[in-house]
Amino acid sequence: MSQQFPALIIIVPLLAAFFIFTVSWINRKLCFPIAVLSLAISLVSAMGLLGMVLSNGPVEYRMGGWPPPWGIPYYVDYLNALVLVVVYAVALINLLACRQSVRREFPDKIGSFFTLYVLFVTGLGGMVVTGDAFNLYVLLEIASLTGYALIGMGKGDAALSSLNYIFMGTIGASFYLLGIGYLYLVTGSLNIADIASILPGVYDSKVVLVAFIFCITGLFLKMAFFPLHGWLPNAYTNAPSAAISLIAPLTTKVMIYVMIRIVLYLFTPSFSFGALHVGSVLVWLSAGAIVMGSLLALGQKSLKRMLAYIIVAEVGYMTGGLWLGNTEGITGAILHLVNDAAMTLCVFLAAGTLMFKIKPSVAGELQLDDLAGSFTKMPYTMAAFVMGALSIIGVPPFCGFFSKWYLLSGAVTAGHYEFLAALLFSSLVNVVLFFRIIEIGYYGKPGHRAESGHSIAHMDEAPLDMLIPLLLVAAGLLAMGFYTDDIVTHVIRFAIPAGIV
Amino acid sequence: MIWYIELVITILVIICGIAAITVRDLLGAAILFGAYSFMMCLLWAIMGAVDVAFTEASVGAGVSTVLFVAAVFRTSRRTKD
Amino acid sequence: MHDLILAIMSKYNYWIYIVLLMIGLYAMMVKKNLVKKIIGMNILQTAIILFYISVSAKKDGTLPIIIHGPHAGHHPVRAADYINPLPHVLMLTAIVVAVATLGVALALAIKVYQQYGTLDEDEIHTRIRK
Amino acid sequence: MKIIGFIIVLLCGGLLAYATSDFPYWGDPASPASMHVSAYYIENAVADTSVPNIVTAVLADYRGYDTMFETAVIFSAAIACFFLLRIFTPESSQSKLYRHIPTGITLRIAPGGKLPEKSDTFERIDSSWVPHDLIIKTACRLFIPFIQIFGLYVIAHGHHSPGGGFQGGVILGASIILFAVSNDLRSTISRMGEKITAFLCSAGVFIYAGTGALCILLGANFLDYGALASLMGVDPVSARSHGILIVEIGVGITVMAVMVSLYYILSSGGQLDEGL
Repeated sequence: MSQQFPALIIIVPLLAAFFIFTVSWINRKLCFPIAVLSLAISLVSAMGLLGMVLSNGPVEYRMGGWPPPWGIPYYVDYLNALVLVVVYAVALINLLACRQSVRREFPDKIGSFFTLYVLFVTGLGGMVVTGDAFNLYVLLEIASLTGYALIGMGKGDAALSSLNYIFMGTIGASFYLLGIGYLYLVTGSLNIADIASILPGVYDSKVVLVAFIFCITGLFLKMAFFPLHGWLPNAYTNAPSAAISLIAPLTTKVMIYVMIRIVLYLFTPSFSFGALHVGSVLVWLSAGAIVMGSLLALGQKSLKRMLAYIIVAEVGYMTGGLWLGNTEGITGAILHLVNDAAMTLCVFLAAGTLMFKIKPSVAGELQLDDLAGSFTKMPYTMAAFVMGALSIIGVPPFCGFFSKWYLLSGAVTAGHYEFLAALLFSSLVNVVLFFRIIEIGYYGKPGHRAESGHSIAHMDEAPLDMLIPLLLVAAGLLAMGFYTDDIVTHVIRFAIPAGIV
Repeated sequence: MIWYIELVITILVIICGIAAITVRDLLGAAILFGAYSFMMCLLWAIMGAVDVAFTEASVGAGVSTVLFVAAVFRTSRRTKD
Repeated sequence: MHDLILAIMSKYNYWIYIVLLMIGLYAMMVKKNLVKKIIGMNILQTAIILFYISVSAKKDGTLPIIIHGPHAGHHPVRAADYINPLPHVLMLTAIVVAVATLGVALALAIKVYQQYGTLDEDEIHTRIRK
Repeated sequence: MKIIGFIIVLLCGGLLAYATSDFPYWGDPASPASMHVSAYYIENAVADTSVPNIVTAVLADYRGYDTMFETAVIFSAAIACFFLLRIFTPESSQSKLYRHIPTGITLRIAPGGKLPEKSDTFERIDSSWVPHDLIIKTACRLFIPFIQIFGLYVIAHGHHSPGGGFQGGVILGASIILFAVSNDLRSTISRMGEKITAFLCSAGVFIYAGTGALCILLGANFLDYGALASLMGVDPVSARSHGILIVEIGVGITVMAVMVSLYYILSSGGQLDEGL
């Protein structure tokens, strides 16, 4: 049974998605339990897979029984086993937390929402484990298509921002497909490990250089790297809160994982960092992304738009960490990928819970000063929000600090002091951003704005089934902080290939 | 491969592509896009990709054009650029 | 000069795909009407499909279908005289993905029209700000 | 904005043209693209799967996992359109048009008012109706059965001639769309309802993924049709060929249902009342 784990991870949610859509026409109550069951089974098999990888090395699963260059293999090593567990854990926790807000926002389309939800997670899970470059494109399309639909159903101009997301996302996916086509032209194979073995013979050809440029530009577009981030703020602000607390923590992180996989395992480090001299330029760009993301977040009035710009800055952390090219930088990038998924989930879940309870003054977007007096009204939600905020700022007991520490030490050893300065600057700006909210929430009088009409502040907390997952994630941030050393020594150290200095 | 037929179809593909973008009336653009897909299908059939040509003819020229016309019918034909 | 023409003529199919890709990209960036952008997106995707198909072409290779049955002699199959079938398989996927993206994009365009009454991006932005 | 767009496009085109200089000559058999993996497919496709059409063999067997997710892509497109546009509460803002059959007079009923749906003297017509055209309706009724037979032929004959699940499914879907365009949407929905389309959507992909899961239960890896040999009582090679046929039928059903549901939702703007 355990030998079939890699297949179970994708097949159980896929079959469940089709089953949910059929059942939604018969009895709408069954959709949620099936979705939870399918994601729970795949989370358990993902953890079992991580255990198998830790005990006896990378696992290879051949689809259809054909050997790799001819068939499509799954290649699960230390890097993607870890990311796989994070993807399914975030998806399951968010699914448990979003039941009430889904019933309130889409009363008659619950079945199709959960089908899109499970298909989105299947697309991401498949993208993380596949060992074939073209199969990665197909799974990328499933994840983005369901993401466009989930974002398109929000309030206000969600449809227009989702349409812009479609245009930018399709250009990104087509550039990635073009890059794979150019690689196929010179190597004749589509399997990542196979291409990596054939490529050293043709490193000097211009086709490989252009393939590299197009693959990376396509992925930059999909992960909203700073100059190409135009679609992210609008899309993430207007999306329904149940959908955005799934999409925000996962899409950009899995795209960064795909970039790490391609840079380190397809174009081997000797080509990416040695032959090309693009590494230092990209670190400068990442520093710019961090600074601009933080500054733009500073000037926002709406809570979700501010969090969206913080995500743009976090993308700069991870790309900068990867392109530093040394072991600390890449360890920091992988660790930050895992930590940031948890932090973003915690902060977006808290924002979703706040929007669930508080009626926003400006239609649709929860303004910062709507949070006045929210510490007294919703203490547990705000407590979880504060823990998420401290982790994003990088306060020691939380996991955000350790990944930032690796990034800082990587920047020092690589001699990129502008990246170091950008990291510190962004931490300071985060302090300003979050303490402004805490100050409004703690000291602001709920009644101090006459038209909001809140009486004396009494505690009306969010429903329990939204609170427990939120507090679970907040506790998870602390736990990941304590177990950072185990994660790094047992998992991430083996995830970095030999070529890194 | 009769190269002059291929040359004619290539020029037609590019003309249909540019026309589909520049023509002002959206229904005309949808029909021109159908013609563009059909010319593309011919180009692939000449190059020997028969399965892809069959799919492009039925999916690209057929259903995409119907979906475009349905969408233009549901929205508006007028456009400024 | 002669070898320049030879070089261009020997790879002339790749220039077509580059021209179409530029047309599609230009339309997506510059056109204001949403349906025009969707047409540009589709042209971009068909251009990349054209690139894959021109990779698979082989001089004097026949269709990738092996003649079988009683009358076909049992000579071993040589790879050189059949066209490369792998890009065809990949492009079947890409065409279906293009139609799926087209369906979702048109659904969103109709939803935008139902909300704002226009498909022109500038008019929509003025109505959002109002 | 026009100039910036133009510059970016020229930059992109220049980069691509710069790379073309290193391309292998167009169509030479020794180019790396046609040596490594595709040479194996050409030489071994008939021996492994006894399917003469190499493209169908590679599509459904060697890279069958790709095609399963491709069917999932088209399935998620149908769900996405349903999720985005479908409106269940009847929006009675427009006025409805009825035609009195004996006399041919058309009546415009103000919003809210409603004539008995099943009465035989009045029939509901679209607000943008075209004059009663007998030729198109009867011509289409004649065509549709033959189109559907051709669609089934294309699905079934995907092994030997170009064709297969996608093309056949689209042709079947197009025959139903032809009926919807020639008559009106309501009569099509009365013949092939929204529930049936939704069920067929997920049934087709369920067949595909279910066949793969069946191979796991029989001990082989996912989508390894050779394991079906014990079930079908034939040798593994022709079991693969039958496996490919089952999978193509699943794909055909899904693609047909998806094309029909996409047309239903897009042409009626989500209300499934008045279509093209």
